[in-house]
Amino acid sequence: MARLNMVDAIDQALAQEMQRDPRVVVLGEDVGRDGGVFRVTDGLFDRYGADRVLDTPLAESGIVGMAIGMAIAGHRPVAEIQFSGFAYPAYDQLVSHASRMRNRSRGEFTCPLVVRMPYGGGIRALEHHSESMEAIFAHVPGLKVVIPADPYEAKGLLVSAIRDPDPVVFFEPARVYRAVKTEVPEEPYTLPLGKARIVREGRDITVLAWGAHVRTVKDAAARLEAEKAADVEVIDVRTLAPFDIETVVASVVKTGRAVVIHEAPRTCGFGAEISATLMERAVLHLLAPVLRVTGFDTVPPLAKSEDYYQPDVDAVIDAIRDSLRY
Amino acid sequence: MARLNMVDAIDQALAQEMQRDPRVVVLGEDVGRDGGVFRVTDGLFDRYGADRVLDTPLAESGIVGMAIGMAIAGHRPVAEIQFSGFAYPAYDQLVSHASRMRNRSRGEFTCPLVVRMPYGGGIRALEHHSESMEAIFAHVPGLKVVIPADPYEAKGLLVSAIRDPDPVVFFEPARVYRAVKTEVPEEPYTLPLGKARIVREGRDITVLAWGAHVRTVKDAAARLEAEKAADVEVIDVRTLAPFDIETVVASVVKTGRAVVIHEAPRTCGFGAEISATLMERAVLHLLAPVLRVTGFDTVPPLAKSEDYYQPDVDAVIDAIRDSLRY
Amino acid sequence: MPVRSLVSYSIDRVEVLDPQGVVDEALMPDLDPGEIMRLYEHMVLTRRFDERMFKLQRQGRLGTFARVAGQEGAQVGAAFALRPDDWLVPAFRETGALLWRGLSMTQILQYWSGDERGGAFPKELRTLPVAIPVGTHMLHAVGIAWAMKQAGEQVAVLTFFGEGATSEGDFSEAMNMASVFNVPVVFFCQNNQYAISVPYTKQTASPTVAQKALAYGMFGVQVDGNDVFAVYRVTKEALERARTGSEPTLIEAHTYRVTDHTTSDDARRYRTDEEVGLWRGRDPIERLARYLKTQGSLDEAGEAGILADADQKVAEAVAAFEAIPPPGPEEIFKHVFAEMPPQLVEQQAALMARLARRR
Amino acid sequence: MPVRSLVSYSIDRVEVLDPQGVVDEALMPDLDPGEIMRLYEHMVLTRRFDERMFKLQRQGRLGTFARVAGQEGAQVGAAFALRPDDWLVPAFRETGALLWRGLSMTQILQYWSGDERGGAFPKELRTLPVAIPVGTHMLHAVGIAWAMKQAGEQVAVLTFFGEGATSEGDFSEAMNMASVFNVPVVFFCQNNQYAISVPYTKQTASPTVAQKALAYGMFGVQVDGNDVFAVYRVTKEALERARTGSEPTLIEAHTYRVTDHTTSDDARRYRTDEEVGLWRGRDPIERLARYLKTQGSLDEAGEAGILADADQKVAEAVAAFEAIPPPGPEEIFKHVFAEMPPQLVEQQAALMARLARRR
Ligand SMILES: Cc1ncc(C[n+]2csc(CCOP(=O)(O)OP(=O)(O)O)c2C)c(N)n1
Ligand SMILES: Cc1ncc(C[n+]2csc(CCOP(=O)(O)OP(=O)(O)O)c2C)c(N)n1
Ligand SMILES: [Mg+2]
Ligand SMILES: [Mg+2]
Repeated sequence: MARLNMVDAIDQALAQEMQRDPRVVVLGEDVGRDGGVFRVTDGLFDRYGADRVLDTPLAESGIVGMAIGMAIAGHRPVAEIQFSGFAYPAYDQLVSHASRMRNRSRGEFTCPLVVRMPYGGGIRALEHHSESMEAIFAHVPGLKVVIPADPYEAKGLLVSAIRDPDPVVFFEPARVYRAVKTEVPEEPYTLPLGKARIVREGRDITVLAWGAHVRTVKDAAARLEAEKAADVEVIDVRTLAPFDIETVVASVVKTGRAVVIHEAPRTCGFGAEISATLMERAVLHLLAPVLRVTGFDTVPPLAKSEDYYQPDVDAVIDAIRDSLRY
Repeated sequence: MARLNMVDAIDQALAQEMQRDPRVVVLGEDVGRDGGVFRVTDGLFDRYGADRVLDTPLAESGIVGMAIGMAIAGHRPVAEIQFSGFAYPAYDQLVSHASRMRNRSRGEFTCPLVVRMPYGGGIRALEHHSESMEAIFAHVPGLKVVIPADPYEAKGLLVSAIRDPDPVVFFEPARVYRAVKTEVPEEPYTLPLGKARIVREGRDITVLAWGAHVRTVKDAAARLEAEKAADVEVIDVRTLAPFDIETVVASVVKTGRAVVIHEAPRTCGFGAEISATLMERAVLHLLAPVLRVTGFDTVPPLAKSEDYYQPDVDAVIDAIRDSLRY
Repeated sequence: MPVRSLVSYSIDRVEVLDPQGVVDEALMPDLDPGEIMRLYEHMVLTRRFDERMFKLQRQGRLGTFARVAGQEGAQVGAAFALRPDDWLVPAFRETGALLWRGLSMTQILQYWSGDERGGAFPKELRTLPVAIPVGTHMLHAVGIAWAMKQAGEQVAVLTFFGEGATSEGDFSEAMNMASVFNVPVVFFCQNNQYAISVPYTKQTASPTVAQKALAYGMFGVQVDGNDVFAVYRVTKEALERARTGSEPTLIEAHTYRVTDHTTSDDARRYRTDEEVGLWRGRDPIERLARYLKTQGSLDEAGEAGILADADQKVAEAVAAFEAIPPPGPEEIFKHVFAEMPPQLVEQQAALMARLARRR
Repeated sequence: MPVRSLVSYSIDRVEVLDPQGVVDEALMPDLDPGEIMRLYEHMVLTRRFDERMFKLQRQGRLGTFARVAGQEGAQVGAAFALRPDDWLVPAFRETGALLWRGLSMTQILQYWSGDERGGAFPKELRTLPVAIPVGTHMLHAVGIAWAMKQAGEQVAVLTFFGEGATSEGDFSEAMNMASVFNVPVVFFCQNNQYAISVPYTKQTASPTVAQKALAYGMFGVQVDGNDVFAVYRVTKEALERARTGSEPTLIEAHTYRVTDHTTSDDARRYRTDEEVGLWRGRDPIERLARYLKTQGSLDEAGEAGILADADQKVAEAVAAFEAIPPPGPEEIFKHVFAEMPPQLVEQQAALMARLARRR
């Protein structure tokens, strides 16, 4: 099996889905001849041509709005937003139309659409290039929100997202893009949407993350294991919407403790939803309060201050220790 | 003291602030000659003219973007978005610029801007006219989010919002607009942003709400009092951002129980943030898990199904009883 | 030459049927007398249905809705040029066009009464549901048009919107993408002079809506929107160019909303009776009637018969509408996703339990 | 007349300085030799600074940034027409204009190195900080222009953006609002033929950017963007119309980005060396040098002196930049609000404690 990075795994998933299903089309800024600013769509234009890989004008609302029309008419558009910080102009189309076309028309018209976007910090980028605003999409009824943590996950989840009959917002952790390789089967495969993944079983505490921070948590768990300080259960939440309550609650019922990590601002981040859910469904099993390790309620800083902002292994370990000591 | 409804209280606040401060200008769709579709800006155009009350073209991003420029140049714009369901096109300007102009320029340029919008259901309106998406604004660093519950609150909070040096999103519960009158002092007054309000003191349980649902909770509390079933402490959260953790935690430490009500979709609503905060800061004082009574994770329904969707007094009482029985 | 002209344009206005009911034969579209009569009947039906809806709303039997009155020439004339396999992407004021596409009056009433089930526009009609957020839906038309071209179907997409919608960024993005991708879409602007209270001159400083096409290298034309023949002609040509050459067009139908914006509005706050009266005098239905009468195709008895027939159809639809039982609580949950996630299953069960407890 | 023309327009292109360095005397703007020399020196400084920044970036001493090379004529020519009390609302590629407005090279370096403190553009300069989200900032220019008009200040606002930005809805909303409210703003589009990899013809089907003004009843004009005299002339006139008549203008400066889009881009993936070579031959600095030489105002020694002087200034700025200590952790929290809410106080304290623990 080939070892691929996330960029190549996603590229492969796109190519294979385009091959399998002529309805799949890719569109976005610079996705064609240039292969995308991160090269995620590299080679697709040469292989499938301008009718299947559309370099669009610079207009995010337009990209998503047009993709909605394509989806209504039977296509399976996969739109790229160049960075998640530029998705806000498309928010209206996603909330007011993509998420509701099925409901509004009682299933007569549907919107099987994927909107892919790199997100998150750790890449020393310019302002607006490090956003992690997954919560504002998870709050929207009718949207699915999927965030892969590694190349294997990315391919399987993207294939599922493309085949899903409903709109999916697919966040790709930019910091993972080329940083990690995993085994990725050549044949297309799917991973279920709406199911969390237990990355590492453990007895003492459940630590939840998604995207780039699954790695942060794995590193923290490894360190605590090496120090024989704690046996950490690591969960990759994977789909924020629909959120896999069952798996998460079962884990916390077992361990009695939970920490959630995200780099999004703390207030109203998805960590709050997880904590509230555990409050409702597992409070009697908790040996310590559910803790959150998050970005601050500040603008994501520029490159030189970024390390202050991002949750890191030390911060995660601090929180785990706080929980264990409780 | 005059008894005013919320529409008139807001109108009065606007008129008085325009009188007091020539930098205050009002802009939006139909806010001028027509006085706004809810008549909130009635009379302002006649009194202050087209230079202070601007009927704008139909463009929400444009309204907020232009208001940002006005604010940078020293004005105090109060922009109206006709319904909060039409605020999404302006979300980018709010997130990418209004909330960050101060931070980006290190305080050289600031954005003292108010964006007012009616929100919420209960008015038997068309699709997109019943949205309650306050959480997507509360999640944005650099924005304040204020929601008055009654006419007195509306006037005082709006005056504070207009005088605030930073951008404020001001949600007005459409269902309260003409439904309730309170005493409203003629003279301008301010109410603090960032402070919750204890509407009714109680010993047994803390119930939190904002906007129209403060009334729902008050009614529930009154019924439980009449039945001698519970002594409910009612808190009007009032400012979701910054959220008044201190008041809320103190109340729950006292009562040991909490229920949060909102009509926004459940997942990632502001109720989750409150629950998570109590988890972190008051878990040892809790006699029962914090419960949420919320809208469903569905599209806000059209008029005929609306009553199924909205949290009502019975639903609040059910939750309070669940908590007390716990 | 140091100052030289790069490009030049001019914008035309097309009129066929004059206020007296006389047509310009050279421009008269190719319509047989039966078709013209159907046009007339449909415009009358639209007007009568609109009036009846207004009464129902005032009686509290219908929710807020946007009236068509005064715009039947623009709206019906344009829809009439569609073929069944073309697509229609409406805004929220297109009752006349929706009816023409085959949607039942009963369903239209059901929708505006606040019953979700009314939104189930049968997909075979290739007519999207009502779009309330102004200006947003033209992009969907562009996407559908792209898909049709891709599929090699020789069909076009017609999308309706008001002049207010042209101020929204999405309008510009849709126009731009339509012309960049060269897709078969016709942008049909009903310029009814007002966006709620905001008059045309405060909406845009452009003398015409039609010339907004020039920003996108698109063809734009203005038409007298109360002249159903001109509207039909111009739309038919545009649809044909779309179907065969995949060329988009912007049509501005110059017309007027003679009633309030919606049933929640009071237009007397912002415009004069005089202005409204002027436009009532340009009524598109009366203008067509005048033509039919001079042609000898319509007399008073015929006119009355058509009216009575329309009222009869409307009455039947209202009766059928009022017989519809209210939506059950499960409607809210049914179509959020193709498959209900556990959260929704649970939330629906909780609602059912709560309702059961109260019974 | 049933088909009649309502309006007609044509779009001009202005050129003053031809590629051989010869000017059209009739159109030559009123600039004295000293001013022309300053223009030249500033264009050279901009070029040298840009080249040095590129090297710093390649050495890892600076973050991603967008280069100016090839666009000095457009950018410096336009900025030169501003008065100190006019406003400038830039996008992200306006290093030359920012320098001209009085921002220090040191601060510009600090900003692009990823240090928040670099964003503190002194408010007296009436120059907004860099706007990264494409197309969004022109609305701010409109709001500022409205405020200036309101205050009775006879000043104008100049806003820069690329041709790619014209596809964003916000561009259209800004243009529309500027003309509806008739505010003193000049929209200056540097049409450098590419938005990252997307060429002009895939960005819009409009033959010129300038004609996009017609959609808003605005005046639009194209200018040879590599001809600094033409740019200066056209911009100066537009600013003057704005200051005195509050009339907005759209200017398209037809130019070319001779380098990669940013330091993260590789333009060879999407365009030919031939094309780039063609445009390198149209270099705006060389063209101005040719003029100065035929005028006898510049010789090789003078040229070398100006270069050396620029390099000296750049070297000093780089040294000063490199002496700046890194930002402390408190910078993140300082300017979120005028007053820090308790949450932020707590979060800052938590970070400080965490950092202290690790030391
Ligand atoms: C995005 C958005 N903003 C505001 C509204 C409220 N609104 C509904 S119709 C309307 C005016 C529309 O004017 P126009 O486009 O000219 O269409 P008309 O109503 O005249 O047919 C407004 C402001 C809305 N529905 N959507
Ligand atoms: C809203 C938004 N979408 C995408 C981007 C990524 N991006 C940065 S610059 C650019 C191209 C801009 O092209 P143009 O407007 O022509 O300006 P130029 O770079 O040529 O100066 C893109 C797509 C962005 N910064 N903002
Ligand atoms: Mg209109
Ligand atoms: Mg460009």
